[in-house]
Amino acid sequence: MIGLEHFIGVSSLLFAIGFFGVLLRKNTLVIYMCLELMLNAANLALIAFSRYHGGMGGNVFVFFTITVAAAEVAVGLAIIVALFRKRQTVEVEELNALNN
Amino acid sequence: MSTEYFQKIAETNVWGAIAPELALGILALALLAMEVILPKVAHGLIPRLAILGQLIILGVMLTAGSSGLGYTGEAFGGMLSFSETGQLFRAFFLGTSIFVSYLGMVSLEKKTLPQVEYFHILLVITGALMLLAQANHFVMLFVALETATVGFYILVSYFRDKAVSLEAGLKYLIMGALSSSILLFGIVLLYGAGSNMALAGGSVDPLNFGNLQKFLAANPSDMLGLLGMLLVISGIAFKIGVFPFQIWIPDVYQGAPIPTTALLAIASKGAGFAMLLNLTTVFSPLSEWLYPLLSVLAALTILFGNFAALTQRNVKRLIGLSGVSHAGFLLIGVIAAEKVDWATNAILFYLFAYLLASAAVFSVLAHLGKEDDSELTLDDLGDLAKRNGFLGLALAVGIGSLAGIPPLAGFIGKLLIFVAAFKAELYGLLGVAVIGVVVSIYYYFGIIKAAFFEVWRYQDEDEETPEEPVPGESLQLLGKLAILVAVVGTIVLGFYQSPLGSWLAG
Amino acid sequence: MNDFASLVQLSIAVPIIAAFLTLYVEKWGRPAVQIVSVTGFALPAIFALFLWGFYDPAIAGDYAFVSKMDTGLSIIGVSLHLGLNGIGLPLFVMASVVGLAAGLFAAQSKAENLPRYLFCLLIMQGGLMGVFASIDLFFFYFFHELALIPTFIMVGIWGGRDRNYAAMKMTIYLTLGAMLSLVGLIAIYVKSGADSFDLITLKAHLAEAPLAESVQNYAFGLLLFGFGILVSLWPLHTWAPLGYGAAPSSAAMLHAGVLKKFGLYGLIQVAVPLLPDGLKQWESWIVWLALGNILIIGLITMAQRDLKQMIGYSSVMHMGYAFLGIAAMSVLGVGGVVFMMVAHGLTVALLFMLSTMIHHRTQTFEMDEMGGLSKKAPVLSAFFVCAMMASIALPGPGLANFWAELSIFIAIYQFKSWLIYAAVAGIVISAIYGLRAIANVFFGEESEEFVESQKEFAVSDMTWAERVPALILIIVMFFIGFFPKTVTESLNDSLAKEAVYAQTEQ
Amino acid sequence: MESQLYAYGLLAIPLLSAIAIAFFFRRSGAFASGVSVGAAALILAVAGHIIFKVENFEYNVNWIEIGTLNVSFGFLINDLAKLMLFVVAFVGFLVHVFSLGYMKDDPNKARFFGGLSIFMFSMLGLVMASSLITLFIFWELVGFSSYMLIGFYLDKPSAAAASKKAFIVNRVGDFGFLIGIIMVFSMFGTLNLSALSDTFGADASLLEAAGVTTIGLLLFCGTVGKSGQLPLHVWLPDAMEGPTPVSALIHAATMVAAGVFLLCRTGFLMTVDALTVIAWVGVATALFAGFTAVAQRDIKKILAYSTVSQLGYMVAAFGLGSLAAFKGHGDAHGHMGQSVVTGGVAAAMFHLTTHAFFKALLFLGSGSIIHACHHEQDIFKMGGLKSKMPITFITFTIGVAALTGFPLLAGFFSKDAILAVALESNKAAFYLLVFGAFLTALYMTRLWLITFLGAPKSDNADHARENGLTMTVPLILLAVLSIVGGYASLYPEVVSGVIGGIAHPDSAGHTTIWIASLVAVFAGYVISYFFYGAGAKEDRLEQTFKPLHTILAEKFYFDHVYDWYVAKVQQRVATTLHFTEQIALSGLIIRGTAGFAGLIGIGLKALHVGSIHAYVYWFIGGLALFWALAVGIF
Amino acid sequence: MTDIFFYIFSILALACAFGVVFSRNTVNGAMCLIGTFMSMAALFVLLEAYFLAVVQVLVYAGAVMVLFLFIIMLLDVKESAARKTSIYTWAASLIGFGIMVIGVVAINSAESIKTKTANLPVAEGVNLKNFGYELFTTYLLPMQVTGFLLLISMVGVIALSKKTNTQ
Repeated sequence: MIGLEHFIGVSSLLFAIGFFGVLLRKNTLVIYMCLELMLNAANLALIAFSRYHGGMGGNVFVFFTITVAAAEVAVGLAIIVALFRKRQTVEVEELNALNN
Repeated sequence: MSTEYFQKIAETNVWGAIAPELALGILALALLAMEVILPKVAHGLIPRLAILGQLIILGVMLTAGSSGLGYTGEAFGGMLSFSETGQLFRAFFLGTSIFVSYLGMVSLEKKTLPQVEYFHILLVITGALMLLAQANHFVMLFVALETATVGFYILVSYFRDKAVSLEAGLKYLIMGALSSSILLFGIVLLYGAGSNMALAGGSVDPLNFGNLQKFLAANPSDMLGLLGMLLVISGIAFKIGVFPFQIWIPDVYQGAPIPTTALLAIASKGAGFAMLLNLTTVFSPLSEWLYPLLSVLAALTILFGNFAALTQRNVKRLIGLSGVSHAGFLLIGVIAAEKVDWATNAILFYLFAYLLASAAVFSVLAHLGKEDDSELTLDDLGDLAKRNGFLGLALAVGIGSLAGIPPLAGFIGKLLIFVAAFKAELYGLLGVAVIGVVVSIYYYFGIIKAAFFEVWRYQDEDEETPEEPVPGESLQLLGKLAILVAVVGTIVLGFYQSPLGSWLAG
Repeated sequence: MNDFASLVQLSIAVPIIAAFLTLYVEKWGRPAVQIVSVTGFALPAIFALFLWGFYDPAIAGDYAFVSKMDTGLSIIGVSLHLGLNGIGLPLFVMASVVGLAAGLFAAQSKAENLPRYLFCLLIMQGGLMGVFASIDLFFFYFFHELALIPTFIMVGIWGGRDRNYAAMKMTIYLTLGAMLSLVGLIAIYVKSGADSFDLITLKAHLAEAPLAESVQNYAFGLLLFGFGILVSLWPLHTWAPLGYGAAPSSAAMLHAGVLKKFGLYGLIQVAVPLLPDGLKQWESWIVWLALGNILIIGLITMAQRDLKQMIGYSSVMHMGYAFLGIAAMSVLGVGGVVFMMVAHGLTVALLFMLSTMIHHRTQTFEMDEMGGLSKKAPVLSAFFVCAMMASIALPGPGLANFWAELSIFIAIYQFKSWLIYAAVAGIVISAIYGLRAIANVFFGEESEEFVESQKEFAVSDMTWAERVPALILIIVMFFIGFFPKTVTESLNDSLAKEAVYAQTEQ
Repeated sequence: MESQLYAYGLLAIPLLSAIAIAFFFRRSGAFASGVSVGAAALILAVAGHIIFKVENFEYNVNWIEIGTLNVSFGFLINDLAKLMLFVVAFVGFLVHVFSLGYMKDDPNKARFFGGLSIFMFSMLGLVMASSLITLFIFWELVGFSSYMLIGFYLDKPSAAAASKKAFIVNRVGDFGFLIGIIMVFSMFGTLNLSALSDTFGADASLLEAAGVTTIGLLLFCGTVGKSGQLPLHVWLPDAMEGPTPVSALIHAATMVAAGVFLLCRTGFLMTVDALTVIAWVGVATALFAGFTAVAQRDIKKILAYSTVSQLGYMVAAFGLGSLAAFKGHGDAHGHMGQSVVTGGVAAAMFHLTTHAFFKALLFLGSGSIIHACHHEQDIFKMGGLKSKMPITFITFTIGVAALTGFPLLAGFFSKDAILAVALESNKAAFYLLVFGAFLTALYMTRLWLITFLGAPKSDNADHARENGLTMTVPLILLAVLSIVGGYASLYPEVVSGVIGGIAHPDSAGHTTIWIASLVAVFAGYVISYFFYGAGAKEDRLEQTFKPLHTILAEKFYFDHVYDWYVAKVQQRVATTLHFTEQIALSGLIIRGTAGFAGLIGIGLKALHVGSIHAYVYWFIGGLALFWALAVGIF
Repeated sequence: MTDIFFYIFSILALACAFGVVFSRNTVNGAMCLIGTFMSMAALFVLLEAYFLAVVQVLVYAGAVMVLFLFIIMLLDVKESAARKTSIYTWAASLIGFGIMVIGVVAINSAESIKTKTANLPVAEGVNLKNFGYELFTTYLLPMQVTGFLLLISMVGVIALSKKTNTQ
């Protein structure tokens, strides 16, 4: 029988994989995708909790997180594009003009 | 779930209580509208209108009543909870916003960038932060926080003609999104724990602070709750700039436009503490873990911020790192608040002092900043006192207050925190704080030194340096007024706190 | 008896108001600035002398001229509580007199940007007057810092050689000292449970329920080392000679003469009466460190080649006696210390002033490069000899210093008899360096350097503008030397009221 | 009129004079000298009134009160004080008058006379002081005025050095003196002289109390410093850098004798042990200085060492005499009570008085010579002054005779008084002192022979002429006193309380003393005459006994030892400490700490590498840290 | 049945997630992410959150990822072959991942996850009407704020991208 812990396990693994991607990848766009993955992982857990524990709260929260994520993506991509226009790169390692 | 239930909840939507936020939203929209309506020549008026509007809101809010505009307790289906502290935070954010608006006006005038959008977003952020401070529910908290954060992303990268601004924006974006995910996951875990009806204290709406606290009180050793708390705290730590989530601060502060830097430094930090103060109540059943954690963080934060700033020459990075140490001091206050009731007031006083001092400092930086203010170093402050005494004085007062030197407001802030810490018997932290203060003197003094002490060096060398155009001379009346408010406020609050007495007197 | 309380307030307020006026009247030219600033210095002196005349220990009770005002920090039991007792009054008067002399000297100096220089000095003066008139510990500390900050700025801007390093070192050192003592004061406040920073309340409260011994120990330790740094207790003194060497003379006068006494005053008025057991614990520390001051610093003073640094070291050395006197914990010893604070304040201020006058004539502080000045400036040499003799407690000009040292010596002998040999050896050491300085600077043949510099400008004797401030100091010095009862009567009275001092008096 | 008003007046006169000179007559030397000399005359008059017309009295007024310390300012006028007052006022006045001539052409005349006035003020205060502390204050003040006057010739480095030395060496003595005072106060709770003497008088066993000997010796330290006893005598010969009238007044007649005066005033608390030490220090000083004087060339140096030697006599007299008094009472603590006067005090004070006369005479005479010889001080460059300066010659000769103890002159009697007490208390001391008398005769005759007889040995000496009346009249007056000053019965009744106390040994002793002293003195004359010859050009001792002469001329290397100590020990310690402080404390510890903090700062700063990845690692690290803290790993 | 679907979609989601992390081509990565989102939508369905599943597909897979692909194409980012991920990055990332996995284990071993009510509660997320009621009563304020959030992100994107007249 698939229970709550399975869903939570998948969700938290997705979160971990997303974090892993953020750590590993150098392409800003991919990093950003991984961040989206992490947000989404939270959604899965929310829905799972909501389902197994009852109540609407989790579901409604997911609605908000999706909206927030969408807005964030829009803004983030706009920044990345603007930066690409200036620097012609999206590689993390080349974006370190600000240091020390 | 009957309609009556929802009806009852709908009745708790007391819009009057959030009139300031509403007014800010309307003002924000009005600014956009005005850009369309007003002729191009009059666009310069818009920032001034924004400031004026906010001043009016602030004025009305302050006169309308000391606590929640007459409302207390929960509202909006438990989303908000009005309290005196929240009211003060509202005033704090609004005040910050006014100063940032002024700074934005100064900085944007030098630019050929869209202007109105900046103020629009700023106002929305402020509104969101004001709600955040009164949030009583994690959904509200998350949404308000994200609204503000997304706004910050934009404002940080606002100077898109400069690569550093965009780079800072990107860094902030990624770090911010990461921390948001962590925060969100933490909330989810709390939700997961608290919604479990099988456990004592479980409820259908565990994201409500009250409910969550009850749940945690019933299950203080619940791993999920503990993990959730840790993740939530780390998300907030990012906002405040607490070790080890402070690492992004110098880069972002350096790259961001000065008004945004100010906003980040003041409002973002304030928001973090507003949240933290609320959440420490929520997490009080877990204080066994929470307070040791916060204590370690506070100590590390103070030490890191101060030591890292020691050899920093870039002014904005320096201010950023000093801000980190201030976060540490404030954190001591938060920890002390566990045992000392009025420590919350101390934190607020500290924040207000910090606001005024930062306002003074950033105003000066905004006036000094040329095309590329991200490279503003201490050397650029050289002979400031000679070039423009007024700005020099403002810088000195601001820095002095940040350094916690009497008779400036910053000192009273530190004193209150210290007394609170002593009352709460946080001796170790107090020791660290003393070290921090002493170390900090070095770099704060370095700024003063750069701005004042080398003034006459130039005369000694008999160089025929052509007088540089004095940036400060273009100070307008508004500018002078703004700086004067910050300076006078800082000084007066240093020895005469009676204006704030009603809440500082406990 | 509280009729003249407003005079106490005015003595603090007038210099501060004058400070701002000085900046304001800058545009009316140098004379206006001079008049305003000198008035700012003279009025407190007049008030102080007036209060001195009207002080009657018989009527005064604990404190005379008491006034109390709430400034809004009642949350931590702070109020602006002013008043004078027999301990504070002589220092209050001394501060005003030294201030007047320093002010007169500064007002006619050639300091660049004179109005700002005077501004700093006047603020300092205001703080100084406040220090000795504060009954509230918070304001006691506050006024000290108020006076301290301008010192750093003056050293940094108007200082001499090494001013940057000196200012920095001084700032960090003194901040550390101030922080430690602040924590100590907070400890008293918190642990006493009196919920007040008010000294009178604290005393009454602690008389009923003294602090636990462990608390006394660490609180006294904090205060001892905090104040110790401020008073340049060996080996925490290294800021002092360097700082005084670099400081502009008026700042050095006020700092070495008056402000430095804050720490001793704090020990006498606060630390020892409130924490008598703490003193007993730290007694041997005080004794050994003070011996370090007297003997080690005394010998080091002999090795100095720089006149101003030598005076700085000598002033460090004399602080050793003060610590010993306090350790003796008797009316005699402590009374001697207070008397010495007054006398030493006048003397060292005079010495710093005269050394600057010497510098104006020789363009150097190196004693090796001086010599034979007495021929060109006999009056100056007379003043200097007089001041130096006072400094080494030769009866006569230094009768006041002599009284002070005598009573301290007797107290020391009664306290620990073997100490007397070390202590009195100090007067031989001080005679050696004092006379060597006189001989090097004034006697013998004119040095090559001096002859060289005379080619550039004519060396003149002291002008009247220089004589007046010097005379003020000397006259007061003689007065209290010849009529010591004017000081000691009220002093005895107040000290006798302190149980700790009176008890040990046999 | 109240008695104390005269005393106040006595203090006020010179003080006002000094103030007037300092403030109004700095540039007009003539007025200044007039004021000062007028003041001196007035002092003489008032002092005379006090001595002759005012009963002994004590007057005290509370001066300062701190805690238990209660000091009163006041006057204690008794016979002892009156005698001293007389010496000071009289010699002071004569020196003032003499200075009128001597300092006539000095541009800094005003400063000189101002200094003299301050000195008179301080000295009178010292004499009249009623408590140890007021005595100490004036004691220091006379030291100060002496300091100022020694260093009168500002541009002479040697004068500056000498004045410094005088002051510092005196301070070393005062070190003990002050501690002594403090101990007195701590033990007896008062510093008032008469109260103390009453205490001792009431309870003789006090002399056996622990610490009293220490107190006595500590107080004696003051005397050692001020009266130039071994080993702190080094400043006195150097002090001759000052103008000669100063040497006469301060460094011969009055101030240096203050040490002896102090002993006499505090004699009641001297224990046997203390007195023994005092006596032997005195004897040693007398002999040592006598030897040293034999090899000096500078006329003033010779007189200075002679002064040291005579002061040694006085101190020895006090010590021996008081010891004799103990002996006479048969027990160790027979107190001397309020009368204060013992054979020792009497002999010491008697010699002090006569010495003041003839030594002032000799100094003024030497001043007269120096003035005439255009500030030539080397006796081997003088010679033949007998005919050129007859008055000086005659008076000087009287002075020499009196000093050496030529029969029936002042010195003869006072020295006999000393020898008498010595004989009574210690034979060895007696013979040593007799030998000292021989030395005195030897070197004084040498001085006299070389200076006055023979032919002029330099141009300066050749052009010497007798000085004016202002200089010769004081010489004559002092010469008269040097002749008659020895007759104790001539002294007015008021001071006979002191002088009258001189010991009158039995006839056997008397004979011994007479024979011994006469033999010694005349041996001195004769040997000196035959050894040096009249008007010798060279020092024969130097030619014949070179090593001995070197040791004597180098003053037994005291100065060398002190110089070595100052330069090689004291200064090096100071410098080493200074450098240790600079390097270890300021450098290593403080800068080290700062540097360490800076290093941490640089390290932390370097952490901001600017890469997003690196920052993300911080996050994961932070989460791990949180986790670790939460599960209690830390 | 549900179990099988759960395993299929969860494995698919995880695999695609790894695909995002490891794919060298950004477009492939984006496609993988779409796959993850779609699988998650399926898991939503298994959890009876139909509305959210639809939203997930529409907003995430539809709008957000299309936006991503758009930008990827627009920027035409070439994967720089020279820039190989260093061994240190790998190591550090794996350590990081390891730490996260420990967290995952900790979460799943938490007591409160295992404690359950006897019966599975009714799935309320099914009821769209309740959803609407909740959003516009209890969550009305966050809803409004979200509106502003979207507004400022729109305004922000414009501000970051629009051509200014003077440029």
